[in-house]
Amino acid sequence: MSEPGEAFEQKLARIDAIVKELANEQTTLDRGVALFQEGRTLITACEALLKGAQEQVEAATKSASKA
Amino acid sequence: MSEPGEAFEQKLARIDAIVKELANEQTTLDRGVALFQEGRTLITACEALLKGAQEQVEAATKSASKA
Amino acid sequence: MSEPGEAFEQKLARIDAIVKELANEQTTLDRGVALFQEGRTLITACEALLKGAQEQVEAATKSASKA
Amino acid sequence: MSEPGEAFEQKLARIDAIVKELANEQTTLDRGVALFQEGRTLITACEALLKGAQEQVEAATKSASKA
Amino acid sequence: MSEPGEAFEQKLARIDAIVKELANEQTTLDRGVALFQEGRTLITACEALLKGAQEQVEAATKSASKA
Amino acid sequence: MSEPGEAFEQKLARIDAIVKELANEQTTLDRGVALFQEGRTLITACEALLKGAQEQVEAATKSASKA
Amino acid sequence: MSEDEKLRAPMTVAEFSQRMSDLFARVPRFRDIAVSGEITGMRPSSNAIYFDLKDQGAQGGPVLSCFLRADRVPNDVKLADGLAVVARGEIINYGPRSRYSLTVREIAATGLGLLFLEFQALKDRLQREGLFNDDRKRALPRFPRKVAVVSTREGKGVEDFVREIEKRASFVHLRLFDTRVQGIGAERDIAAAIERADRSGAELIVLGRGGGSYEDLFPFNREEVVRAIVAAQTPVLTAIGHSADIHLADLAADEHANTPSLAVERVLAGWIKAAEWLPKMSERLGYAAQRRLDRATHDVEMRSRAVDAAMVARFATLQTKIVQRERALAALDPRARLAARAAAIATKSEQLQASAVALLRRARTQLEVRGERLPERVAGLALRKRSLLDLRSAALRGVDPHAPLERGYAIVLRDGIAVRSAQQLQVGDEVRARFGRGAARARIERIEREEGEV
Repeated sequence: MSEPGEAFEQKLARIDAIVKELANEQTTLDRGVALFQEGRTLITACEALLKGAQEQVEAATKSASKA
Repeated sequence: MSEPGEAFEQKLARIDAIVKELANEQTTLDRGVALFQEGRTLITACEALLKGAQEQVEAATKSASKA
Repeated sequence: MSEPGEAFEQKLARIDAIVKELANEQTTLDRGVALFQEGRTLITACEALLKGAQEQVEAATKSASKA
Repeated sequence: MSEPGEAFEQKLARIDAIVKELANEQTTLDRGVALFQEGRTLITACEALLKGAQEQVEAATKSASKA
Repeated sequence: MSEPGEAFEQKLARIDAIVKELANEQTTLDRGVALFQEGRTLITACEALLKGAQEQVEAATKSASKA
Repeated sequence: MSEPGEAFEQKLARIDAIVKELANEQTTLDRGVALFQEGRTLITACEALLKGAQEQVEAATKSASKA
Repeated sequence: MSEDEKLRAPMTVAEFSQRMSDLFARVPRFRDIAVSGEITGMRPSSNAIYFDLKDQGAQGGPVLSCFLRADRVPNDVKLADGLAVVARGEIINYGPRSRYSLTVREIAATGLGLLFLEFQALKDRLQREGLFNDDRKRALPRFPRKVAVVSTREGKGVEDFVREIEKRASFVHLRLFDTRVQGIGAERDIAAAIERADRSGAELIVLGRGGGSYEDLFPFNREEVVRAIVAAQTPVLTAIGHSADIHLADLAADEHANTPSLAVERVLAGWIKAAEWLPKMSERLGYAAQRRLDRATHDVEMRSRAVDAAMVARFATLQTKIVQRERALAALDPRARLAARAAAIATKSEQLQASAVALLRRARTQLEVRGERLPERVAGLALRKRSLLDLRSAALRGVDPHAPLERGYAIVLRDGIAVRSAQQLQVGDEVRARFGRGAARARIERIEREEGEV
């Protein structure tokens, strides 16, 4: 599992690796499920990061246009 | 007989061995019945594992879409 | 004479022995009739075993499909 | 982040540096968001400084025309 | 800053220097505002000097026409 | 002994010089005011002489002859 | 037509002129005639001298045109206007102008002419000495306050002069230095008066008298007067007589006026000019002061505007700088990148989901394959066992001891034991007969022996 402070880009790379491993015929069901769960967690984390960033930017833009 | 904690793929391999032994001319009726029963049990177990995996995937998907 | 717990295949082997003895000219009628009787009994027992195995398979199949 | 007492021109220079860094492909998204926020804050600050200066000038002009 | 006793022409020259410095791109906002304030003060002082001169001229003209 | 006629002529020359200097772009405001005052005084004195106010002429003559 | 009638008839100007020439030529007196008079209007030319003769002292009287060839000019007499002469010659009519003139053969100075020649000689001498030179002349004071008048108290001209000055410029102080101005030795008195005036502290000496005859005015041609004028430290203005005649005193003076009233104008010229000049200067002074003030006002206004404009321009520049940066920053708004990232995440999410689905499907397929294969195999096993059993069932049937009964044989059993010989039986024995199908009970009635049987 990725750390909370881990950069977005690293998370994306991990997701790519997960998708690749999931697509592999050799991957066991257990492993697959675990990978999927990790992938979902990462995506959720990325989305949260992205949302937070977007909110920050919007806040900056709004406060600027108000001033 | 397979262990309950045994992985999906190991169970499949055991089924494959059972199928092979069932096909063997030497296999006695009693043995055959026992093998079949074991096979059925394994399949059931595998289905349970698969179902569990499916549920885990679904759960992960749902929690992700909620987040 | 075969035991009741005797396996299907052992019964088949006994039948084979009976048929062999019955085919012998020296075998008296009384003996022949007795052997024949035993053979008949064995055949019936085997039928029962076979039927029992089939029922076990069906039962296993049913319980699996139920599960 | 820029200090409140920092001169207008230093702020402009900082904005230039921010724009340059933002334009760099290597800049991560996290860094980019932070830079953008800083940039917006600086622009707001610059506008406030300019407005303040304009008001000072207007005050000086009024007092001069009264005199 | 100009002295109060400074002559009209010196003040004008100082104002010219101020205008020149104000037009210079290198002049900072703070400096610009300070220059403007100095300029306005000088102009006020010049106007006072001019008024004084006008009154002196008028006085000299009147006393001459009486004589 | 300064001759009275010469004194008048010097006054006229001074008036001429004053008007010239006053018309000069280089003359400062202070100097201009002083020149005007001097000029007015001189013109007034000269005109008084020409009007022939007897006492004045006598006085001027006497003071001139004394000087 | 008679001669008389001819004369009365009109003639051309040329005819008339010719007749006049003839007339002059016919009168012998006109061929050699002497005329006395004073030279006036002398006009020397390259080869002759033209002049007029008039009676001495006469103003506006008749004049006689004279013509003197250059080679006839006498060496001992310096001809000049004013010289009294006797001219001898011939009167002729000068055709082109139809005017008579005297063609002079001889000319000599006479009477007053001799006095004049004396005057000429003195003038020449003093001139050579440089007394009349312009470089010697001083400028008259422009604004004389003390004026010494050298003249005779009785003179009418002096009275006019003094009255006029006092009337027009009371601030000009006049002092009269009384002197005889005519008669024997008058020149010495005049010179002495000039000396006194010069010592009086006056700024200007006015030397003059009213009109008189040539002889009356002659003291002003005397050397004593000339030298007194030259010696004076004070500038001298002369005003002698009322005519345009020039005296040596005039030549020696710094300036001379032809009449006393002109002398008044000359003395007051500076003052008059000043009186005109002062109001103009007053106006110019005021104008210059106003212009200076206007310029100062303009200078201040201009700078006031310049300061404001410079500040406004500076603000505009800075505003532009902010706007530029705001635009640059907006162009780099990370939201675009965020949106791209969101899209990338969405894609990855789909890929992940698809991968999971594929994984589950793969597992399902693997399981299903096995689920199908297992009953198949077990069925196969059962079938195999069935066929083994069937084979044995058939084999058993093949060796069934009851099979001959089917062909019509029967087994006779007594007490359950198959009867293999009749000898084993007795009549009356109860037996069982088994057939192919079914059985029957019977009683032995007879025992039969087979032939050959023991």
